[in-house]
Amino acid sequence: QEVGACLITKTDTNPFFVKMKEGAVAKAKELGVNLKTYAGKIDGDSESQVAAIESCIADGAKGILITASDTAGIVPSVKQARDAGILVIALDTPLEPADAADATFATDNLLAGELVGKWAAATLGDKAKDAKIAFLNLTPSQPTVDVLRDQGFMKGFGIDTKDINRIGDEDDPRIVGHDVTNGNEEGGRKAMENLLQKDPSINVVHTINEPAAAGAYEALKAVGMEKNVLIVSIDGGCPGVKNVEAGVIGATSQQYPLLMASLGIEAIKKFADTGEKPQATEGKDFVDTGVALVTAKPAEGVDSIDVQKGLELCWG
Amino acid sequence: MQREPILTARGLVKRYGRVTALDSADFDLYPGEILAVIGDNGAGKSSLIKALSGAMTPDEGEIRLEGKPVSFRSPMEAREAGIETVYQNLALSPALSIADNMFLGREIRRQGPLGRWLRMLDRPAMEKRARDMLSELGLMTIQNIGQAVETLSGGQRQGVAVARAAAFGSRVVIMDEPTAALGVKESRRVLELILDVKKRGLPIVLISHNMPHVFEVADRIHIHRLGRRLTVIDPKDYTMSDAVAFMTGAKTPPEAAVAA
Amino acid sequence: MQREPILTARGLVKRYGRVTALDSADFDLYPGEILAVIGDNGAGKSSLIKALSGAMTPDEGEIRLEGKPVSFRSPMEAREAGIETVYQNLALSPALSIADNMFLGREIRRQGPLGRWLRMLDRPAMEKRARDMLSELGLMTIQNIGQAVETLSGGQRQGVAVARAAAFGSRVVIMDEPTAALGVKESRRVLELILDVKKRGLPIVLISHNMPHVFEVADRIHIHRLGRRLTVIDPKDYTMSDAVAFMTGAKTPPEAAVAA
Amino acid sequence: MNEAASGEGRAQEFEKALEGSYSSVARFEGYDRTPVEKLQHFLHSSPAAVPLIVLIASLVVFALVIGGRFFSPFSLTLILQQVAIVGIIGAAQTLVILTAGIDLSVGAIMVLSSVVMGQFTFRYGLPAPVAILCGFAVGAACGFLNGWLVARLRLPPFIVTLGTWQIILAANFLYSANETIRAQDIEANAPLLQWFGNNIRIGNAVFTYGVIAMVVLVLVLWYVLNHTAWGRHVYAVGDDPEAAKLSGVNVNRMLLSVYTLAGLICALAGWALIGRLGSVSPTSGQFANIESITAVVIGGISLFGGRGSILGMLFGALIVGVFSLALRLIGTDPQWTYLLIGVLIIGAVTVDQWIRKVAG
Amino acid sequence: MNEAASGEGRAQEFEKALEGSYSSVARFEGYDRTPVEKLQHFLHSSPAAVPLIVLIASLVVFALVIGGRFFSPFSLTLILQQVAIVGIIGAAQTLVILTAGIDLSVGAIMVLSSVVMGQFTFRYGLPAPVAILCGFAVGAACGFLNGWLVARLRLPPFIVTLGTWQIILAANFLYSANETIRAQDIEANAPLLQWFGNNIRIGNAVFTYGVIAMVVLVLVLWYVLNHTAWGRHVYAVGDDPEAAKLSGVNVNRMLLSVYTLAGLICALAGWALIGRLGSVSPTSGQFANIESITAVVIGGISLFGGRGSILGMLFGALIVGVFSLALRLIGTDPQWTYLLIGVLIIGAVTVDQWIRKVAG
Ligand SMILES: Nc1ncnc2c1ncn2[C@@H]1O[C@H](COP(=O)(O)OP(=O)(O)OP(=O)(O)O)[C@@H](O)[C@H]1O
Ligand SMILES: Nc1ncnc2c1ncn2[C@@H]1O[C@H](COP(=O)(O)OP(=O)(O)OP(=O)(O)O)[C@@H](O)[C@H]1O
Ligand SMILES: OC[C@H]1O[C@](O)(CO)[C@@H](O)[C@@H]1O
Ligand SMILES: [Mg+2]
Ligand SMILES: [Mg+2]
Repeated sequence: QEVGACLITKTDTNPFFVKMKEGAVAKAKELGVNLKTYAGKIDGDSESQVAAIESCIADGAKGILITASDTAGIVPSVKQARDAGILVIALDTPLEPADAADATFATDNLLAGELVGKWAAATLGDKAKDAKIAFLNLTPSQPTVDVLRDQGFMKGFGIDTKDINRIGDEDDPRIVGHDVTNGNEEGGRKAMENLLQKDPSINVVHTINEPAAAGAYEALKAVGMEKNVLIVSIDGGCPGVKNVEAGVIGATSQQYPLLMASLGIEAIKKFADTGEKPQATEGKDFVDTGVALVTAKPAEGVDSIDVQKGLELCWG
Repeated sequence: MQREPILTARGLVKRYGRVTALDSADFDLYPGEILAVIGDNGAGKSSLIKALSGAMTPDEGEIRLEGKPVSFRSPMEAREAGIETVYQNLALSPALSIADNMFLGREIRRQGPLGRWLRMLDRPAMEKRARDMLSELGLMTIQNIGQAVETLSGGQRQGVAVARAAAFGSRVVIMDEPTAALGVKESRRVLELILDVKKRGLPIVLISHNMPHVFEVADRIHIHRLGRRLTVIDPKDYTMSDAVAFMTGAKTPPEAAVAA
Repeated sequence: MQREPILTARGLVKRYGRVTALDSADFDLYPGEILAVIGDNGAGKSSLIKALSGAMTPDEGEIRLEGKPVSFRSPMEAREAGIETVYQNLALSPALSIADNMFLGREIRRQGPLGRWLRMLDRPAMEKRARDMLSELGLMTIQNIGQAVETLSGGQRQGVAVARAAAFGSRVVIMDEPTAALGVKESRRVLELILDVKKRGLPIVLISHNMPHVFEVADRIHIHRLGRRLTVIDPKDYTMSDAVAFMTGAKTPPEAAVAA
Repeated sequence: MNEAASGEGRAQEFEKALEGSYSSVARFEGYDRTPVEKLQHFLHSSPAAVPLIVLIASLVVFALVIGGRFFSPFSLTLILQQVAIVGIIGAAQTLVILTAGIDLSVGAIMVLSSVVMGQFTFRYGLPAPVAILCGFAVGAACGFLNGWLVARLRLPPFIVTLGTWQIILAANFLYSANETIRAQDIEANAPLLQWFGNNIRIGNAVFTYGVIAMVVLVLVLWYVLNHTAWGRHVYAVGDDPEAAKLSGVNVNRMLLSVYTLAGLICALAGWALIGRLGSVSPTSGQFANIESITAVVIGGISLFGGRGSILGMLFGALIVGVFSLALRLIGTDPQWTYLLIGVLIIGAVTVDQWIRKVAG
Repeated sequence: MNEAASGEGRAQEFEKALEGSYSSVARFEGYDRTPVEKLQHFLHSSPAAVPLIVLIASLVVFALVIGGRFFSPFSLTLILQQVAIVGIIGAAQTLVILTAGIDLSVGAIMVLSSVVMGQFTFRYGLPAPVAILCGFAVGAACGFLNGWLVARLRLPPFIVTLGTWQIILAANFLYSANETIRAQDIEANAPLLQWFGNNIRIGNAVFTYGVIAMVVLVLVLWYVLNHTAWGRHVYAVGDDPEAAKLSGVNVNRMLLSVYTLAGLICALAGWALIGRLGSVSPTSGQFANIESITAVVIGGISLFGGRGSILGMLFGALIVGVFSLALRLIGTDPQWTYLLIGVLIIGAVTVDQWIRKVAG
């Protein structure tokens, strides 16, 4: 009997999820898994994800891969699926609490943030102490990825995060502000414009992902500031790495969505065949799919790979 | 004719933006009479009627019903006091049935707990009474009392509106141009209805631009001009020409008439 | 009277859902005459007029203007052929100005490139002509030709609609119950207008429920009944009673009359 | 005075001719109808019939195409669960639309009410029943505000609720500080909040209390709308408010009560939402206004007010639910679902318009 | 036959009495007005005045409160940039709303058009000008579809565009396969797509071509609406379609042309959107329908059609832009902006309603 599986992403428009889906579909075909894919209407649309989980239960799926939009809100539905004997794996974005899923295959998002934060601090050198930093975050509900990356950046940059589980409780004067982007270009541009108005001397921008970074860049370019500002991001998609090459983005933490997807499909297949659940990476509460800092201007004391290598590893 | 008016108004004023629709208007209706109200377009006849029937609240002035001051804040209150009105635009709800329309705002509830606790309407009772009312008024060519008013012809609708007023009016019935859009035959039928209602002892206020009709049925004629009562005349004492001349300002009425 | 009709219709049929509004209706209008159309409510008079003026397309039947078959797909086309209509509901756009309304659908453009290339309207020209038309018809109490029609009284609106039809009609003017909601004075004014138009040589179709008015101005009377032309009579040969009796089905018209 | 004298006699001379004419005010035509016209007439007189037929037809088609995975007690009751919130909100929307209004703020009221229920329990430590009552009070207050603006200031409902939608949603985010209250915490400390998540199982069929609430609510409102004076007045107000007012309906009071009741129902939906999601999440319900309007429209209720049945709304919501689940089970790209729902919406009004011709 | 004979004489006896009466059909009252009434009257006759006053007042207040950071050429032109897309879409929305319609699909048409412009260039290798023309063709086709459904099938615009919104958006996602086209690729291979992102700088003021396009578009449409026959017909159709039709306006053709033109304008917005974002992203424009309706409503244009000025829409969009940026600069939570916009919407119609009383 065929093994049924589901992939539920936040949206089906962000290239990251598009690739994740492609990877999962390819792997599923290879292993003879029958995969169905679902997505929310926008980043933050949790109800569509709930409905998707329910459909998977009705469909008799063996496993569900999900990148949750509302990491706390989705938990009861996940529990329902697990109670129905389905293996639920969080991809990319850990649930709250993380053990609400059977396993999490994700980038170490805190580390990803830390890497770009460190790189930015190192690149600025002495000027880091008077930096003016803008944070372009995800959605108002502060999902885990958002918190981990934002706070990770601060950690790396040398800002006191106060409560590391909460964005916005910091009082470091270098922070110009936080704004939300919904992880897309339009949101990125608007948020950047708004923060620029608050303080036109911004010289460092942390962005939740590369679509948001692209929008932020347009905003900076429109006011002729693109040269004076360091943009860092997270994703490492091919367009993003090319942007690193072109100097649009200073550095990006590369993630490996294809790996998340294929590992996820394999895990479901294995679970269906043997009933065995995946094990977390040593010392972490999730399976780390790896992260690498991609930059054309390596900085002292921060491990990184160059653009060439980044392009080899990139997706999309 | 008994000299104690049943419905009176003194000094009614109503302004709409730049227009003064009622300019200190007076009004008197006596028991059992048909009082016609005539006047140019825009003289304020409909406004007067709306003030008397609670459809509009005048800015100033006083209304008395059987000598007691009243101030209706809605048509509902006027109806509860026994004043029923057929408005110029009929005031029927097109999608509701004939029976629903006739009982709108005074529905009959079921007897017993269904009615008391679940407030359930007594459809059969309302339909029966509606049918009775329409037949009493000779309007029973309508086969189905449950059909929507929008499926009726103009004449039938007029019939429903008039029947509703005639059936429920316990003190006064007011009709604003009930025949304006009607044909010769249909108008005739409505005039007969008005006389029927009068026979039942109810006083009627009739607004009309049709002089022959007015002179045919009215006991007294209230002439409205520029937002106020110009005079009241007895159709037996004056000709239609006089009435038209007063109403349009071609002639001034004699002082005496005003006191009529 | 010249024996070549200007506007004719044969066998017009129009069905609305369950209702047959026109049931093989005929119609003839001769040059220079006032033809009254009378009939019960719902007889199909307005439907007939709508078919003749392009406001509605009949399901069957043929219409001829000066002997040539025409089939108007919109009121615009009928107007272009010289047929102007005053509809029962006036057909004015409340928020637009008097001048805009009078020239709606036949606006005057500026001379020269502004008009040719930028299609700019010639407001002053239209306002001047509108003012002229209204004064010609004795309607010039309106101070401001640029004011919105919704600020006019019912009588003034009627005046604008009638003036528009009278001014632009080059072959036929049709009026559907132009006095239904009007007072004595206002009705009189409209009747005079109709006679003025006739004096200018234009034939007029007048629909009315007011028998005295009809008998006063009509040269011939088309009696409509149950969706078709029952007969056409000469008001000099028949009494109002006859007309009413034919129209309501109380009497059958003599064969001869039908051929009139 | 000869003229007055002649006026004094009964009718004008020519009116005497009427004596021989038919005595009825107007006649009715009752000719044989064609089958199509009969169908039109039947559908016209039973406004919920079209959506019901579509619902049954789509169930049958998908059952044949997909088979047991779709046509099982589990899946069918799952549709009910997925539709429950929209169905409850749709009931509120129906009331408002029947009065010829529209309520864009339903989703916002729902979320704010659920947030109040949650935060009052957890932030201020009120007992759950009290917090729930407060949630209902807030829902009713929001509805009352809408009603007041519509009835008293006579503002168009679309604009009023476009405004209050933004205001209520913003208030919700500001008040909740975007905090999700986690399901585990609710389960541990205030399980009453999740009450509507409980269920009754009959074999594989799962009926959550939320589903039952939706069905009961719709049936009660159906009764109220059709068999009480208040209900008839809702229709009358939507049909022609001026006529309703002159006929003795207190239109302002009706509008106030309808919007307030709609607010209360939204609060109920907010409570049921906690049951469905487990948690209290201030970001949920983003599409509730569009989804409820869609259900109402597919259910054959006129946006111009005064026409349609609340049962139609329920069928409309179920149709959307059936299509969504079935297409997901077939495995089509979810975008096809949206596309099809768009087509359904337009199809529904086209049919409706066709039926309505019969009234002409 | 004596009756007929008497009918033959001129008027009925009693009508002779008219001879001494005033000869006018009706009179006008011209009494002294109070200042409040004069104000009402002025505002009534200049529908864009209220939003303009609000705009200027808010500029002044925020300039005083925030100072140079807000009241600088740079900031003020930034507001223009942020408002450009909504302003263009709002122009399309204005046309539709003036005909008493509403278009919920504007955002979807915009995005689909921009995706077509991008994909036709990159997927099929068409030259950019051709791809842009194709984008316009698609926009016009979508608008035409809306217009056809509204004009021919006589379906309510709200429902039609609720349906086509979903259909067009789904088609957009399905067609684009959700691919974003990167800004750098566009810059390298088809810079024409980003043309509207170019700008003219005057000191610190930055005018993008998109901003200029918006202003020119609004001015052109203002001219067309007020000084051409087509424009007057748009108002007439929205005012009373039946009357317009009987007065000789081809209502169906007008509706078709209005919706089609609206589609074309949305395509223009799609092109301008590429200029603003640099990239082509199938997810943008999700709120364009609500934002454009908000601009129209704050701009004092009646949702019932036939009343208002397109300049009002522009001021409405700018008011929202000013509030958004100013509140950001003050540093309030962005939710306060939404809340205030909600209040503004309701305030705008309240004022409008008050002004309208003068027409009574
Ligand atoms: N709701 C309203 N808003 C503004 N003006 C009004 C309103 N109702 C009436 N008016 C104005 O008040 C004046 C009196 O109107 P009213 O309807 O009372 O006249 P009428 O005597 O009934 O006229 P008609 O014979 O034409 O029915 C008119 O100038 C009318 O335009
Ligand atoms: N648009 C329409 N839809 C449905 N039925 C219609 C429509 N127009 C007219 N009818 C019906 O057609 C019949 C004829 O109507 P019409 O308006 O032509 O009558 P009429 O002779 O002008 O009556 P009146 O004297 O009352 O104006 C009526 O039964 C009417 O209800
Ligand atoms: O929208 C946020 C999402 O965007 C990504 O960075 C991909 O671009 C994901 O890793 C993250 O979950
Ligand atoms: Mg009146
Ligand atoms: Mg007629």
